[in-house]
Amino acid sequence: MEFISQHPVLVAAVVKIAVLLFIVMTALAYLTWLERKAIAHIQSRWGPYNVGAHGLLQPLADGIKFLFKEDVTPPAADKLAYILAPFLALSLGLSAIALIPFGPPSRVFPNGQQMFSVVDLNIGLLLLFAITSMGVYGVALAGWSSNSKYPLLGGLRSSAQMISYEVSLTISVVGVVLLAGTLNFNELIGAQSGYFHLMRVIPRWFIFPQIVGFLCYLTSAIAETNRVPFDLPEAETELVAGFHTEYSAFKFAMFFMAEYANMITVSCLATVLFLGGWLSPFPDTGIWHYQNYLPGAGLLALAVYCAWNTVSEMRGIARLQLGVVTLLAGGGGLICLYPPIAAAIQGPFWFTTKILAILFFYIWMRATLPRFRYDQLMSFGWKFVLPVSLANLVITALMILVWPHVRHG
Amino acid sequence: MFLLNHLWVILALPLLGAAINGLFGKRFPQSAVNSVAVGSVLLSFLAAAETVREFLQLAPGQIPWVGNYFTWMVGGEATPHPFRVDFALQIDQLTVVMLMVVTFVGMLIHIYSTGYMAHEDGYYRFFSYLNLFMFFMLTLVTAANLVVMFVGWEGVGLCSYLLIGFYFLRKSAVDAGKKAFIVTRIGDFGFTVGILLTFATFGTVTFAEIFDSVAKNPVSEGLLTTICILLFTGAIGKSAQLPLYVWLPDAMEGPTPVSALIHAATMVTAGVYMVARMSPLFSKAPVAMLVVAIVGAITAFYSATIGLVQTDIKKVLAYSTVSQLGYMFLACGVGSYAAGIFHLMTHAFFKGLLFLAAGSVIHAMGGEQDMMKMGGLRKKIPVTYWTMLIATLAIAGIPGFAGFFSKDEILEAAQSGPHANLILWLLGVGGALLTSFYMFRLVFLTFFGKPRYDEHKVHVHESPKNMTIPLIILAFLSIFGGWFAAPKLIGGIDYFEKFLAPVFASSAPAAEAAAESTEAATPAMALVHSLLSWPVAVGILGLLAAWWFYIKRPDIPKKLAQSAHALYLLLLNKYYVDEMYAALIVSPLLWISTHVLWHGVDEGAIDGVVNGTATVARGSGAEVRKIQSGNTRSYAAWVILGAVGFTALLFGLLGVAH
Amino acid sequence: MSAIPISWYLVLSAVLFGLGVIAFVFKRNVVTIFMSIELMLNAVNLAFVAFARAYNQLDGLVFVFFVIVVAAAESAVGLAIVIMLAQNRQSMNVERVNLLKL
Amino acid sequence: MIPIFMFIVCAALAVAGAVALIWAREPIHSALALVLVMIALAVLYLLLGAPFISAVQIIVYAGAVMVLFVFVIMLLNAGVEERTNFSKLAIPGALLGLGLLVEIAYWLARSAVGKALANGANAPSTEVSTRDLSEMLFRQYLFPFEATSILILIAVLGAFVLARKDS
Repeated sequence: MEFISQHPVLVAAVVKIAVLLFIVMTALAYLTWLERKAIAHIQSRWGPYNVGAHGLLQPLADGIKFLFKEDVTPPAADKLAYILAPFLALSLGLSAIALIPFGPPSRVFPNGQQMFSVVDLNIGLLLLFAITSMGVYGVALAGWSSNSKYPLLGGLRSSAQMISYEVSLTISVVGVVLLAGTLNFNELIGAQSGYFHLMRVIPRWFIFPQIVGFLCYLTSAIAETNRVPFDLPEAETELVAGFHTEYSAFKFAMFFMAEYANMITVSCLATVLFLGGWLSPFPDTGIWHYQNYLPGAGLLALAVYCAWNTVSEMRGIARLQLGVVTLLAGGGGLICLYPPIAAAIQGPFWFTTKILAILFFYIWMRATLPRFRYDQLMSFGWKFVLPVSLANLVITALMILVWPHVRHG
Repeated sequence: MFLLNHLWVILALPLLGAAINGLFGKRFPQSAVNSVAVGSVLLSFLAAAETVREFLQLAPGQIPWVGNYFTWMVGGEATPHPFRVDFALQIDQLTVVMLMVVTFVGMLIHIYSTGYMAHEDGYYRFFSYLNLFMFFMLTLVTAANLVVMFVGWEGVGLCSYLLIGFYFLRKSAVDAGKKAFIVTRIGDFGFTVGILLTFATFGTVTFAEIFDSVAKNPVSEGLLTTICILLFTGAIGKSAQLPLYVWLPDAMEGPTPVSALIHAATMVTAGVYMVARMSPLFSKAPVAMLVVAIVGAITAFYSATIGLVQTDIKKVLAYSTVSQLGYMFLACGVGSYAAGIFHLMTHAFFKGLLFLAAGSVIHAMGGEQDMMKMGGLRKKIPVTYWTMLIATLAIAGIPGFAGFFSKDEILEAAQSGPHANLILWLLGVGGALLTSFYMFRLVFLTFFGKPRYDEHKVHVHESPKNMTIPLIILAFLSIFGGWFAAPKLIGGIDYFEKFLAPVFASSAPAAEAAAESTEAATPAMALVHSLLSWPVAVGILGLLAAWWFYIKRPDIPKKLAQSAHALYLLLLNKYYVDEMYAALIVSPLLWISTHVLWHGVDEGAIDGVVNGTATVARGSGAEVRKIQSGNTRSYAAWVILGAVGFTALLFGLLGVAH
Repeated sequence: MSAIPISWYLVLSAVLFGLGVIAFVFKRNVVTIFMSIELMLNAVNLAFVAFARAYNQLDGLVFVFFVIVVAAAESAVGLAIVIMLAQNRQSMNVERVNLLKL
Repeated sequence: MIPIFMFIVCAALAVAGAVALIWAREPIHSALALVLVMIALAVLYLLLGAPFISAVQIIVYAGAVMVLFVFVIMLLNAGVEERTNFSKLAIPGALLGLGLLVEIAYWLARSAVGKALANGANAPSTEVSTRDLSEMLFRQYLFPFEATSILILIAVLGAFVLARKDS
């Protein structure tokens, strides 16, 4: 007890980590649902539909299935690495998110702890890169330890790919760091507050001065997370399933979750660095104060749609389930309309919106683009993305040298 | 005053010519080589002339005029007398004379060579050496201190070596070159020691300072004598005096222009110049001067006797050169340096002319040098004949010609000067007699009588212009070059001596005395006195004797040779001096070199050491190789051992941590 | 906050360094030997940082920076060499790489 | 309390990793052990108030260099370390290494600077700001920095030339 009272920081951190973990896990699960549905609709299919209304319970079912399947370990595998790999992958993927501030640091608990970020480090960005750079081990070890040829090839490919694109990933954001002059996430976001001078409608997000950097970042990020069109590591048509061919059951699930966790991480980073993080695109002056009610309004709208959908289309159990969703949405919406709460959740709301946008972009890509060939991938990374991001960095530095006032914050 | 401030220009020009010819001459056409070589020397001569013109306008206080260019060597600054040598050039009356002689005669001989060497290989090589020689000779005569002088001294030695051995495919030439080099080395050793002793005594090697200190604070006479004799040793070697003259006759292996320039006109006179230059020291050391005089006189007579019987035209001239040099030293020895230098100048003219003319004869004869195979060339090569005749009259001391004035002064100084000495005088007069005899013998044998060669094989022809013109110029000088001293005959002043007087001020008494001795008589008396003097008499006597022997009664020489066979052989074989040296010095040296130095020291000690080192290295290597196991980890272990030791040292002994 | 003397860090770095040395001597695989070198470098870095802390000067950190960079370069070249080695001699065992041995 | 706890944990991890590096016969395991050591050291750097260095340590060392090692090991598929004739110099070498270890440790522990406190009352508790570090790096150490960049360039070229297939 007295230990807790002595170390409020520790306690608060643990609690926040627990909450964040829960949210992220759920988000992962439903991200898979979202992806399947989105792709299905893009390809004019229904996608998951039967497990729960609109397949809402599909992720749950998948989770249970993975939990109860037999966990096979190939006899020739290198036990230590084989078991270590998935843990490494998932834990790194999740722990990276802990550095992201989801809301303004001004929002604090009574004990002075920030409300929306686990830690607020001066070198947050560096540390995030440190963690993501470790992500390679999961893939590489998995590929090697399975001691079979497809995983080895996949592992080799993906480690090479990740190393290659990590370079341009890092360099592409240095421009932003130069402009903001800090590595702290909150300061990075703070540097993007306000509007550009011309008619004061374009927010000073770094995406506008750093559009090239943003594109480079997005490309490298997709490659870094082994997503289409860079999903060479698990190129089904060539390598069965790449580095995690030999994995089954929950270990496989962990890789799966790790991939989506990484997606979320890079989306968060993109949001923080280029899209102004938890900042609203609108000023909060005059009439714009009503933007605080957007979250609530949105939820109510969702509730209305669900209600109509329930009544019109659902039958039996599904109608019950969707009804529950309706009630949740409606209740949430009503709570969010309560002014203090509405004001409080502004940051997280915008942050989540932006993340969702980027994630949808991811899914969209996957639904549309074909896969690169390996040599194309490599030459694209080294001969195009890297030089461009380097050029961007140099030009940014020169601009700062010539017109110091272009620096934000 | 430009050139006075840039004396080095005079030296630099020939050096430049030598560099250009030496580096690129191979690709040049002959004409280009000519223009470079002659042009550089010509410019050098003009520069020298301009320098002299400027020099003559200097106030007496400014003489000697020294140009100090850069500090060459410095040692032991801490000591009271640091060893400091600047590259400094100086110019005074003595230098002026030498400068003019060297550049002018040198220029003429360059021009002559363009004709003489026209058909030789290594044309550019020859001229590059010749220019280099000019550079060193000028360095020698303009040097302001002993060390720079020594540089020129050795440099001319080098060039003489290169040029004597110019036909390096002929073994005799190569040997002659080596002989010249080695023999002069012996003298140079004495010279070097002399220089060092000078520094040890006076704490400087700069002429002016040496003369100051010798004039101001007295130095023990013994020391001075030693220094002077050591320096004179150098002169003996360079100027081919007894006993080191043996290299000069052999040096005739070189091309004739070389003999003319180096071994008659300039280089061999360097010794005389040096003695004259150091006269303030010599005049303070009577013993040394006596030695100089004796050596000079004996050499003069001795080599003249050898000259009597030589049949090789150049050999005769060589011995006569030796003997004339002897006269110059005699002059210096008896204290009349001016006379010595005067004779040096006139000798440069007529002896240079003699050699060039002889060269022209050889050229005409298609390379024949033996006088016994000549004769009757008078009509065929008139220019050569007349010029050579003039030179002969000059050297024989016939009144009116250059040689008469200079030689007369020398003998007079030896007779009535302050250091006068009857025996020396007698030797000198005897030498003069022999000189005129063998010189006219040469002329008669070469140009008179019946041709003793196959006229069908050899078609004699006069030399081209560029050879004859220098002959004519030199002939002119051989006549009038001596008239500086002419007024003296009628009791006037010897302008040459007057001009040089400041240089030999310290040894003035000689000059004064010489002057007084003549002023005693009235002009007419003086004229008669000098015209009836012994030198003239013996000169004419020699002429007549030669005429009698070789024109009137050509059979006498053989009879004489048979009757006095031993003497004849002795002379013919040059007193067996070479053989004697060979027996006494060369062969013992060879034996020592072979058995002690070569087989003993070199093979035994030095090779032993070297091979021993190699053996040790190989052995130790074979041992150490075991460590070099190629096993990386063992290397690592060694590295660690080092690290441990070093850390122990760092922390434990040096106590860095505390 | 309770205090830790610098010497703890220094001793730790010494221990790591020694272990690196031992690894260098014991291991046979070229790559592993490389790793032991890296281990030694890390130990040295720790000492650098500790000293930087002790004297409160940044130079130590700058040195660490340089050490890291140079180590990266070194490992790049070294590993390239290792690849060549493995391709030419079909072995990564240093004791099989002794052509220099006579 | 917490710093000491952290230090002990990390130090233990580091030493364990180093020992494992020696112990493991599988190169990959050695690599992993080394990664462990590096991460532990990174945490120690944080304790020593050098967060930037700590991050660089992880990014460059653990994230790049060691990945390169692992990659090469996978590429060459290096099997278990083979036992060859035991080098006679290994044992003395190891002993020497231990000697060195003990020696340095002893002297360091006794050294005056060792007495200084890493943190706490009389220690500079403020952590080094990246800004100060970069100031120093790009002002005082600019030339070494440039030289290092040249070195990197050369290393890249060298690696490329070495590893290229001759064709």
